[in-house]
Amino acid sequence: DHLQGYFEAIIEADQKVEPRDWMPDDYRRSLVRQIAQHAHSEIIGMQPEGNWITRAPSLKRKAILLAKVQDEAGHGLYLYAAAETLGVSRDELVELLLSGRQKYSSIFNYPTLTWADVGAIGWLVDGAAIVNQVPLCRCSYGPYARAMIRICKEESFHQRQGFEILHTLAHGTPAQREMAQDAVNRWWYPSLAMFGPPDSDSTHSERSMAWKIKRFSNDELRQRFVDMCVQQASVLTLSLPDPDLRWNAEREHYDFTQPDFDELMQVVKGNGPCNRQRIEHRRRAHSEGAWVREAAAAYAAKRAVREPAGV
Amino acid sequence: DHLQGYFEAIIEADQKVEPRDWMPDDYRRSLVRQIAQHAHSEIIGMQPEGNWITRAPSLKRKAILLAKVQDEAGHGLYLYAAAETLGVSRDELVELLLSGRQKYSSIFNYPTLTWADVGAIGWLVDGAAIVNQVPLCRCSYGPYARAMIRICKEESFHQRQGFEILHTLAHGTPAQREMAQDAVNRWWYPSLAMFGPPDSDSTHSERSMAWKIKRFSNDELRQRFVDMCVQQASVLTLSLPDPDLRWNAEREHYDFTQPDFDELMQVVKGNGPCNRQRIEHRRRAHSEGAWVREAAAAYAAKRAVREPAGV
Amino acid sequence: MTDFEYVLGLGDDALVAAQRLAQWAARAPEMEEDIALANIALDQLGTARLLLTYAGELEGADRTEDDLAYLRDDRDFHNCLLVELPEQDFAVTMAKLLFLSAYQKPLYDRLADSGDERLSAIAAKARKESAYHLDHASLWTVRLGDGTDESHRRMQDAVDRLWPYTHELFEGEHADLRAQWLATVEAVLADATLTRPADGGWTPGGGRQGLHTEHLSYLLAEMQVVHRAHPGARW
Amino acid sequence: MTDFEYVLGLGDDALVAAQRLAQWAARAPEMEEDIALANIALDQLGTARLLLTYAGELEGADRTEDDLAYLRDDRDFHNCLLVELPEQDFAVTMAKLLFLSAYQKPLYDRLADSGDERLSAIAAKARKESAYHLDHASLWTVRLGDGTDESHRRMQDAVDRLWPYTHELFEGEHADLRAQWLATVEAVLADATLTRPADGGWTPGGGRQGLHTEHLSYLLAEMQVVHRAHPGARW
Repeated sequence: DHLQGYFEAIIEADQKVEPRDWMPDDYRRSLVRQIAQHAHSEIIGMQPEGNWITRAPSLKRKAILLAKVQDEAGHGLYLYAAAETLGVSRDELVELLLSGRQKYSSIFNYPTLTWADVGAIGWLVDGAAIVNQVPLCRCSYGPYARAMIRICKEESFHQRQGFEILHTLAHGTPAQREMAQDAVNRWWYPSLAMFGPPDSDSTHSERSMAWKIKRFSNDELRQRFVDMCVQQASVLTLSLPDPDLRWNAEREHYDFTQPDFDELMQVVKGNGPCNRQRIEHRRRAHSEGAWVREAAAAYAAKRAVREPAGV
Repeated sequence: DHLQGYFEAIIEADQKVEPRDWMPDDYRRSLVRQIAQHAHSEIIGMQPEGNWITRAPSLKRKAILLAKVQDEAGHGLYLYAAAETLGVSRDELVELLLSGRQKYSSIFNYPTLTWADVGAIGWLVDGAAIVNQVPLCRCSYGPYARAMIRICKEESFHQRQGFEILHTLAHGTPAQREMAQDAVNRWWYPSLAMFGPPDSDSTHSERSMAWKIKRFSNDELRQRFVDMCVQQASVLTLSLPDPDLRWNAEREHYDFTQPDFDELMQVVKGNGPCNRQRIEHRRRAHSEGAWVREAAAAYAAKRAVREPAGV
Repeated sequence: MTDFEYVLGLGDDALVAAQRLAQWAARAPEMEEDIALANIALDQLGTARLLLTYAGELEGADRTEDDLAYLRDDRDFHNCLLVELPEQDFAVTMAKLLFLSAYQKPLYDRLADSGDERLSAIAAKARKESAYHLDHASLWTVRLGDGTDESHRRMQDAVDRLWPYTHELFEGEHADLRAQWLATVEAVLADATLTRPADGGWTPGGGRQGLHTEHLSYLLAEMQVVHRAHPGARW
Repeated sequence: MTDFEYVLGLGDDALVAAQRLAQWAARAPEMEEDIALANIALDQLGTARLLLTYAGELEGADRTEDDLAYLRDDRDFHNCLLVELPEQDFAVTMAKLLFLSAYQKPLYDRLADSGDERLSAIAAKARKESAYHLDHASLWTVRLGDGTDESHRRMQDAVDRLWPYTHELFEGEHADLRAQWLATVEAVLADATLTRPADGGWTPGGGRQGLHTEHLSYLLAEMQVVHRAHPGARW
């Protein structure tokens, strides 16, 4: 029909779909799911790094980390706002997160065990996020694409900070260097798994590609990430924990060992090391803050009565 | 009358008054007040030292400190039991503590700021307690006297442990030595104040002496403590923070500066550094444990129904 | 010349306040507040770094901001007790921030006009931030005080508990700032339908002389653990 | 010869359990329980000291019990995750103690008969203590499970939360102890009118390889702070 045709023409022409435009229900649902999961990931992602703010080993690093975790809260807010343009409220989405009906990125279900993990998350996890997200800046849905532009700019800043932490550690005392290598060893495969299941098993990918929500396949992005990391690891003088990692001159890419997708599925299902901790933490913060939100609402209601609009 | 005469004869003959014996109401009240205050002091006194159990700098010291704090709980229990022989229940007394109507020793309203405070409390505070308590082993009320014998034995053990901590610190690194001297400086005057107001101002003393609850005056005991500490301080190679402390050959005692009794009165009135913290801690432990005590009572009641006595 | 310990005390106030505020990261009552508390923590931390660096220079013993932050024990910290108190309750956090910012604002105003050029530059930057902190804390104090019954009770309780600790702020040379502080705070409390606690009675102090509550050494143990485990390392 | 890391793991279990139990000092639900928990903490601490001393000898690098307790980071601790979990709720403490002592008891029984004389002597002492810990935890599990509605709910919740962590106890060479452990624990849970959680699903582990929860490094920061602040000092 007419609306469907108009929508398809916008997609075809690489134009943006905007909130006021008609869109197919599946497109809307698919976007809500993806944007919400992305927003939830920013909010849950505050925890593993937030775990080291009070223990950051220099005041400068403490300030940088605090600002980074603050940025993540900001990203969460942009993304919830983008999702709201699709007709769901932030409160509904938060409820879906807390009740476990919507997911967040599984990467945040691993623990941060040492200060070097803050570096490894910045370098690898934010690095993987950027590889995933840069194409989303050209996503067909306008509000999401614009949120991603802003977010990607900050993420690449965060990635550089993570790289700097690891660089300092790798060139520091033997204990610092060991800490850095250990963190990279632990975060490497979980970071590769961030790109999702292999293309052969990916359920939503094809349609997302057609709609230009997604622009590259999981495996393409994963390869791009590996190629990028190998270069940077050599500058860090740290190794990646994959004995089979080597340049393939024919493919003009690095060959590498795939992450353990069974482990990924376990973590997605709720059986990662920190799934319960992360969601309980979020639930506790939400429920312990309920009286504050209620007070703010009650106060606003009183004000509205006392000072009607325009007075 | 007859009972009064019998009671007075027992006191006169240095015999023990026992729970079944008649005693004047004032004697009973006075004893309840004193024993309860003593019991409360053991229970509240667990806090300042308990503050360092998790941070004790060697496993041996951790074990010793844990055992000491455990002993204090035990002393609390003996003393509440002794008070119960006078017709009050432990629950009533605990209620009087929590509501602030009965006091505990003001010494526990000072904070423990460093590990050396554990040593200073052992040496000075337990030392002062012993000087106070040894005469109570001959107190006219049997159950109290017997509790005190047991308690004094353990207290002198604790005092020696405190002395050892300070001795090790005083003969350790410069930082350790400084920590030890600092702790002694902070605990000296509060320890002197443990003997109560000067005899000229003491309200309950005279009658307690007549009843042989008390055997020496506050000032006599304070002097005994000072004389003892001067000797021991020299072994510790630590100084006592009193420039006017010197041997008086005429009195055959050390002259010393009296503690600030106005400060003592402020602390007694509730205005010491930690009064609020200590009592709130106790209240919180009590209220957070309520569901456990209720469960134990409910279970016991069920058991009593299911398995009548003798089955 | 400006006194080392004086500047250190101001820096320690800001540092310890920042550390307590940072404990809210990822657990504030709403997401906007996560951002706001992080902002305020960053401001306090920023000021702390400038003040500690300057204190180190005044001392002349080559101690950096990190040496001062990470390698002193609580007996060598000169912050007021108010900032080190634990804050598990959001009402306590807001009462602390109200009392602290209503003190820091006029203090920085004064220092901004002082003859010490370095201190004056630091204070000129910090006072703008303090004005924002004061606004934020005032807003929440009013919302909570005039919100629900529960929030009123919690906010009043926080104000009552913390009030005694505010006397320490005006010890010594800052005594005359109390009038302005009281004017600010009393107006906010009145707006918030809260009762202004009576003065007198218990007036805890000692922080400026390194005599702290039992809470500070725990805070420092956590703050310093990584730095101290790697002596001499760069980060 | 007995493996250094194996003995270290047993010692770390006992040490971390003792540290968690010690946090109850002066805040147990009743005074008698303050004494009992201190007793159990002292037993665990005593066994930890013997095991760490022996581990140090096995290693042959002249590390004392204190070197091992105070100068390792969490990545070098080999305790099971169960003991490091926070325990603010008394029901959690009792569930942990039930699960731990029902494991330590048969384990020490076995080690008491092992060919390693040192380990055998340590285990012979420790198994008597474990029997008491098991009695104590069983008694409370039954009281709380079969007490009030609230205590039943809390006790069941604690059992459910901790159950997944018990799988790690039976990794590797201890696998065959699980049958005895289950028999003990199931009987207590039945007495307590509690539901025995299902196996499978989530089975967290990694503690024996030094991969801990985020909680352990905080516990160690507190435990080690004074010792580490004074390198080389005697106490």
